Amino acid sequence: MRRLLASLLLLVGLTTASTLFAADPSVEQRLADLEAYFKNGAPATSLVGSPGPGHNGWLMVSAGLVLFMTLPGLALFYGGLVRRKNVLSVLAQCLGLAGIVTVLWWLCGYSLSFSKGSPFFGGMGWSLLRGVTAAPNADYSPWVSHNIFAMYQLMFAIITPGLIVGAIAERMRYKALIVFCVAWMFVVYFPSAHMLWGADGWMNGLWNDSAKIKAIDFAGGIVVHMTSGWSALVLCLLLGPRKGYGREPIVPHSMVLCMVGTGMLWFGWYGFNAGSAVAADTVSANAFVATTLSAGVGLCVWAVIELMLRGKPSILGMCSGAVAGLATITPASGFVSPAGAVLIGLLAGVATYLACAKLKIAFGYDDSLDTFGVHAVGGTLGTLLAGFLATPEVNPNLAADRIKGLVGSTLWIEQLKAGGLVLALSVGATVVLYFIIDRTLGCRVTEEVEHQGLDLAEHGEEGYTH
Amino acid sequence: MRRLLASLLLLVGLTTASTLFAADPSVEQRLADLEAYFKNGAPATSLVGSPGPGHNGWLMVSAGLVLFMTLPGLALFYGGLVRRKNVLSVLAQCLGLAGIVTVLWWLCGYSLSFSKGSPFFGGMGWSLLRGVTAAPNADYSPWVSHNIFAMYQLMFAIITPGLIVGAIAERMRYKALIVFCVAWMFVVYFPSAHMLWGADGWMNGLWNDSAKIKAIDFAGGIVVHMTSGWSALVLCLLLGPRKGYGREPIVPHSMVLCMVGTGMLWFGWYGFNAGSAVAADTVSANAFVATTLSAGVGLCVWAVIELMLRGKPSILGMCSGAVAGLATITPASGFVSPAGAVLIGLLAGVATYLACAKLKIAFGYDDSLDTFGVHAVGGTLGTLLAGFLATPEVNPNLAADRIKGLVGSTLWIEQLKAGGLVLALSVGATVVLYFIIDRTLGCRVTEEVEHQGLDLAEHGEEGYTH
Amino acid sequence: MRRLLASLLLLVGLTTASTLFAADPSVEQRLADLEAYFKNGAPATSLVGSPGPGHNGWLMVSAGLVLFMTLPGLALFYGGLVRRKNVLSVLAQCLGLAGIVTVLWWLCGYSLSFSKGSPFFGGMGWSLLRGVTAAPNADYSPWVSHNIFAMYQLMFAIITPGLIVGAIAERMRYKALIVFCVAWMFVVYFPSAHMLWGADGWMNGLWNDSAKIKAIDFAGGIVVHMTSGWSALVLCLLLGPRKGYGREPIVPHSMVLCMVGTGMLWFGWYGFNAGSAVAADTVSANAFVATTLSAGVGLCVWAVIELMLRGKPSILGMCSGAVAGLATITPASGFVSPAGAVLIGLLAGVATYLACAKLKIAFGYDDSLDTFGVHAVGGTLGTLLAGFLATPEVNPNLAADRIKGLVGSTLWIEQLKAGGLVLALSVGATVVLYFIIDRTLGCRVTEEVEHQGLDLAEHGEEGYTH
Amino acid sequence: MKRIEAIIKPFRLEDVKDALHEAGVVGMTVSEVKGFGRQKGHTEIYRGAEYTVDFLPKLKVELVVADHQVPTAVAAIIKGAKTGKIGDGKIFVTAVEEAIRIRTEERGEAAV
Amino acid sequence: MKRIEAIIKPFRLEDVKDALHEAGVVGMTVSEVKGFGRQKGHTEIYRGAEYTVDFLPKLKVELVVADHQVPTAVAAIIKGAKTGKIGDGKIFVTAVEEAIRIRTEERGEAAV
Amino acid sequence: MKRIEAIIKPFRLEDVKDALHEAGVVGMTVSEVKGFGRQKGHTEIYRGAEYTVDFLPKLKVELVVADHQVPTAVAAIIKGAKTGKIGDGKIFVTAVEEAIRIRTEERGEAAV
Ligand SMILES: Nc1ncnc2c1ncn2[C@@H]1O[C@H](COP(=O)(O)OP(=O)(O)O)[C@@H](O)[C@H]1O
Ligand SMILES: Nc1ncnc2c1ncn2[C@@H]1O[C@H](COP(=O)(O)OP(=O)(O)O)[C@@H](O)[C@H]1O
Ligand SMILES: Nc1ncnc2c1ncn2[C@@H]1O[C@H](COP(=O)(O)OP(=O)(O)O)[C@@H](O)[C@H]1O
Repeated sequence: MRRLLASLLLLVGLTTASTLFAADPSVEQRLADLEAYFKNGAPATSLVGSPGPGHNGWLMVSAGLVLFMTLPGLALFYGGLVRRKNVLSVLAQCLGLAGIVTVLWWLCGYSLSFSKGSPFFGGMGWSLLRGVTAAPNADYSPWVSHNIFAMYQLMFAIITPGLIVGAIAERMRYKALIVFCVAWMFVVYFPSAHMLWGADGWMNGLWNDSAKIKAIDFAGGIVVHMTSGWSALVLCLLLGPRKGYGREPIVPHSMVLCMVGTGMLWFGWYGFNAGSAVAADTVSANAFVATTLSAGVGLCVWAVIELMLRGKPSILGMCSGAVAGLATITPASGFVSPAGAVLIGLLAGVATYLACAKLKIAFGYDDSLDTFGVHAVGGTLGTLLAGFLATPEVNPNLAADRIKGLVGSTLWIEQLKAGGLVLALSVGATVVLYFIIDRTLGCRVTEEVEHQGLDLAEHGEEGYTH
Repeated sequence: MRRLLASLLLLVGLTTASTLFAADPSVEQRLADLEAYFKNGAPATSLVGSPGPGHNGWLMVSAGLVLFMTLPGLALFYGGLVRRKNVLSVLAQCLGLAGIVTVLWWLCGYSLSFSKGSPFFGGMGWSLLRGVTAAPNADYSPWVSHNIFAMYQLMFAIITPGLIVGAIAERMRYKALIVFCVAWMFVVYFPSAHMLWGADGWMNGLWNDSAKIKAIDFAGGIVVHMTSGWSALVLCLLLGPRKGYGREPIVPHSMVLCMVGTGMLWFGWYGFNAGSAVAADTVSANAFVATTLSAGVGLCVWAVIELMLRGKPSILGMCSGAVAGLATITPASGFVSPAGAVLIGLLAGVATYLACAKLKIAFGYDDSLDTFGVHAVGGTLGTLLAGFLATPEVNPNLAADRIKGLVGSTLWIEQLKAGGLVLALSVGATVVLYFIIDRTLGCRVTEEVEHQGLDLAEHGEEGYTH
Repeated sequence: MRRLLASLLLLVGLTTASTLFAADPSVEQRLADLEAYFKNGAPATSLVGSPGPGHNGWLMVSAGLVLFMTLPGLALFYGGLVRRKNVLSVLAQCLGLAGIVTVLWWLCGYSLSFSKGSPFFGGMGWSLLRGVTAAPNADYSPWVSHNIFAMYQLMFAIITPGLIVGAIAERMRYKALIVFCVAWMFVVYFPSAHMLWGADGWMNGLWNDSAKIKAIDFAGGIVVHMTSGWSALVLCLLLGPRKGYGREPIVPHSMVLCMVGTGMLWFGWYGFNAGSAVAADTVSANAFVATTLSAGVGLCVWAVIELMLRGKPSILGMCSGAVAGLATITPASGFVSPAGAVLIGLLAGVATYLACAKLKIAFGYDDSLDTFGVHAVGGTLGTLLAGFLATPEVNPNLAADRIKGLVGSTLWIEQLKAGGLVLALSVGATVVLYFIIDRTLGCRVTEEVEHQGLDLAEHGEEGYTH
Repeated sequence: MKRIEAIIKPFRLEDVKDALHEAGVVGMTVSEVKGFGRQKGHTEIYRGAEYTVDFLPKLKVELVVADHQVPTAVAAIIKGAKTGKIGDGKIFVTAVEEAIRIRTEERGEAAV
Repeated sequence: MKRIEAIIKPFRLEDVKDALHEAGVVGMTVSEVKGFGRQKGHTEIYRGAEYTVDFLPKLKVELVVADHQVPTAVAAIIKGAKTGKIGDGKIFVTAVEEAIRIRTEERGEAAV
Repeated sequence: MKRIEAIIKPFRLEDVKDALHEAGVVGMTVSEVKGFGRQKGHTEIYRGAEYTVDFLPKLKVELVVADHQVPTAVAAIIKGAKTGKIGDGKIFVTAVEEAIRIRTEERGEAAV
């Protein structure tokens, strides 16, 4: 009797269990899904399609932070460095790019960058953000809403052309700049983003098994800093220097604004770098550490160099050093140890100092606010150093079959290849676009406008009244 | 023997299980609770009373962001637009409101707004934040600490009267403004918040089964923007224009500050809108997207209109467009698709442009910084559009029985009703309060103070020294 | 036959289960681990070593926020209060400290503060952040990456010497300040942090069973505000007043910057206080509430006092009140009820007003920007009040055996002891360091530099051009 | 030619400008100055520390006119600037020996 | 001694300074002013509200020189400041009765 | 009446004001100017680019006084402004033909 009862109970139990566990996921599977959340692994059953609150919240914050880097961070960092009469023109460029790139991204930019298509360019499947819902897309993140990933990436797409502003400040026509940037997004940014970060990207060594160039770019050394920095160099060479450059004093109208912008950039950069783990996981934590160390060390390096060479550290020097450290660690941030980050900060400080304070003077080009000197030099250096210093201890994804053979060996060659190709693309495209736009719209303001200031002439407003 | 053993084991197993599952929640229930965290569903057993870290963290961030919108965001946005001699008066208004509303909220404001009471007004049960603990209150969120929800809502209660500042800038007495706002909180804000958002609110169509008007207001189109915007219009009509208005140039003393404020507002608005899901879930993600798109599109619309009408886009125009897009999407942000958000941004840009640049000139009222033109117009438009564009695909809560019949059909009529009633309340209350305060304290500074500037006269300080 | 089958199935089931549950953690254990995440309890099995996304994300945000408090928050708050010619010197001090403390922290600062060593000083085990990985360290947090905790604490180590800047502004040599702060970190900050917060700290009443003084300091009333505030007093006494102090007007060059800094400080303080729970849990939520209330009340108290004494509330008064409320609640924030927080805000407002507006005038020392008046007075008061008002209802950790006997009884004596000892250490160390540095480097700029302004003389730059 | 220098209250600038316009004077140069006179300044208090600010913001309007225009110009300035309250400011007239228009190098009254 | 006051376009300052240097004039004092003259101002529009800004930013350069230096100094200013476009500015010359160098209390031409 | 114009170092303003007060002079007008003279400027370096800033911040103090007050006023200014170091500045005295107090329309010495 007892046995019967036992067996009966058992049967009932098992039946219940099997109905529960057959069609529906088992306890084991459900636990595995829940635990996957902690390891940033993909859920397989019950939690498929649900964003994970911790990761999702962090990515929303990160997206906000990266926007904050542009508005008002970069706008102030750059705006403080120009003359009073041109401050609004810088702000207008940052604002305008934020608006227009948002529209482009919705129209087709996100799709061209991140949807599957060719190795070089995405498809149009996600244009108008169709199908880009709040459920995670496992190609980019198991736990972050796909549409939040899209917004997060939008913020990168906004700041990248924004960086170019620094090289052409105080002399380029507003309309020409906007048109240039819109075209440049299609020719340079979307393809670069797709090649390096798209799930089927040609140079996406980290995630694409069939990538031809197995490069890694954690948060945009190539995609953000090299594209913008090298294009900026070309653009400022083609535009020519500002009137009076090298002859009359052209000094920052507000180092205070510049420093405020620097603080905002540093703060926002945590979203940029630690957010690029697309999770609040261990990789993100490591990226946070590397970012901090490189920024702090870069700042100190500039201060020390200036102390030695001119006897006093300057505010602009410290700001430049911090931003240089941040830009240079970007591609490496999620891949390198604290010691690696310190080394990168050190080299970043030295290299960007030389570029801004020596190279520019030697060659006489007018990279107004040192987009090339900081971002191209930093981004390029960081991309290369990531090749040498990346380690699977910091980022377990480097232990994947598709890439582990390269790590610690010839990864830097892949980095060089990818960097070189994107550099070539940026340079070439900028030359072509410049000439087209210069012939049609005219790239440069008139001499009189340059004297009067772009704010009044191009926007009908003044930065400050007395 | 083996069979015996098996049965024994089985029995032990089942017994263990039953002791575990009888008094304590079963594995199934515990898993369900854990999974509820991901779907932002209510936990039923083991996790009742625990905030969910991801949601809670996101709401703390969001509360911080909404505070940041006022201090220093709105203070700068508005402060930059007034004349140099009045900049501090704007800052003082924002600061003072932050302080006094915090105290009110603690005393009884939160209770009057969110505790259960009548359909029109909450009770006093939560005054002094009694009983408002760190455990979630399921009426407002299954996973966010109740007291964090209270703080989050406090930040809305701070910024709402802060918006009014824009209409009366440069001429209203400080004490009169503070007294007005304190009274206004009781007469307009607390009841509006309760009616639209209180669990038993009279117009809370989304959550209250017995709501008489089934309106929806995701993040405050009615409660924040309409109340403040319409009150602002009335107030500036009653106060009369600033001395010299329309005759001498009254131009922004620092477009730089205004732009900085705009960037901060945009950044903080993610807390405002995406935070209003009171979770880091799919609704939050959708709200984030809608917010971004509407801001970007609004910015572009103003720029394009200005480009067409005056040949150059202005910084103030782009800032206004972005803020207009943000204000207008607010009530709809957690309900509409990306396409809906783009449409809202478009209409927001056009409508607010017309209001600020044409309507105001035509009627000649002096809405100093366009609180009415941006917030009342945007908030009203967005409230109505939410009625047309809300969809359960974006927000599953719209599929609840209590409201699903209205969605996609006559919801806009509910929106009109709710908006109209709150508009009437705001207008009526403002008229009455104005006259009481004007008779007793006097609302307007003397002509001499207006010439000298409010900063010196009312606060004994100057914004800047040379 | 059926019975056989049943038994067979049972066996299979049990076997599977046992293989699963024997070596590996059981379902129960796994569930317990998952649930521990919600209660911020330590995981025991499957999730050991994994950071919890929600907590980790919140701490990354908090770390960013605390950095933001210094750069640019504090820099602006202080920078706005000095004269135009010295604004950059303040910015340079904040920037330089951010850089150098980051390097120190990596080298050995974190290790000396938080690794186990003696009760007074940590060991060198974590120097160069060796072994400080992304896995949580249970001594400090079950769910936050150890290296994120280290970065979070770095931000405190940056802002603390930054606070001192306020007392010596406009007259101390840059190099002397930096050297002073570096030495001060070793002599005052690292030991104080270790004693109060280190797992084996001598005065860590909250976590260390064998603490000799059982003090509590939630977010740095002693470690941050008392150390910096009392050192600041000594330093400004030794340095002497600024030229012209008390004779010619030395007025803030930009109350606007000061107010912007205040807003940023308030915003960032949520990371400082609510982040100090090292989790996004109930303690964090309670700290968030206390922080808000104290800030708001402190603001109102200053405004009311000024209204009574001089007829008009000033912007600087409201800013000071808010910051005073924030500084004073800091040590108590995670321990006190809303009513406690309101009381603390009230007393904070009164005490700091008296200190800044009466005490300083009476004694005639030149605490330029009131580091002593706000931070030492606030921090000391808050430390004491935490002793009276802390309650386990707000923070269950106070119910632990090691401390529960003191709570609500003689805890305030422990607070006095700890505060007094750290005060003595700060004062003594500052005197010694001052004389060493003054004899070697010289602490004070020449009279001519003081007239000309430190910006030009010490950094070769100007804050603003016309 | 004479140089007329007027120290006025800032918010009277528009009126002074208009009055001068009506009087047929077109050229003028304005600068921001701080004035010290009988008009009392104000007190600023920062965290209890009191400062008396004696210097009040004023505008200085300078115009060079032909001798015969002086009375009209002075009258116009008074008309525009006078509020009757203390601190209205002063007008000073000095002799100018030569005036040159940089653009054309014209000299004398033709240049002003 | 004469006091030469020149109102010039801001971006010509470097040229004026250099030209004066060549002409042997070292001392001068410069201030920011707003000029009103024939040169047209501009229109600013803020959210549809239009403002005409008549006052244009100019620099005022003042120098006191010995009588015999006046022609050279004036010529130098013209050389540096002239663009030939409207708004180039004016030069006014007035007599100075006394000049004192504060540091040395030297007086007269030795002081300038 | 005479117009006394003094270019002084900014941080001497309080002393000059006090000295003038003692000397019985109440009215004055002050403006911020940039001075160029023998006192050397400084060099600013921004990311390696070096700029020499020749113009130093100075204050210009203007006062119109009755003829007999000139010596006292000049002495007071010297007393307040003199540091004995290069760059102390200059005092220039010119003749004023007329002074008018706008508020009362008083003229001449009564107006200053
Ligand atoms: N003797 C003077 N020399 C130069 N400027 C003067 C003189 N007296 C007054 N001023 C200027 O005129 C302004 C107004 O003078 P004040 O004595 O205050 O009032 P009022 O013009 O009504 O007599 C002062 O602020 C100052 O700028
Ligand atoms: N009569 C005048 N008195 C004082 N300043 C004058 C006078 N006329 C012109 N100015 C100054 O000279 C500047 C240039 O004059 P404007 O008439 O615009 O052009 P132009 O010098 O080419 O004739 C003006 O902006 C103003 O500052
Ligand atoms: N000839 C001059 N005309 C007008 N201002 C002058 C002249 N010479 C000097 N200044 C003013 O006087 C200031 C001090 O002159 P400087 O030659 O540097 O020193 P010092 O007064 O000791 O001789 C200069 O900065 C300038 O503003």
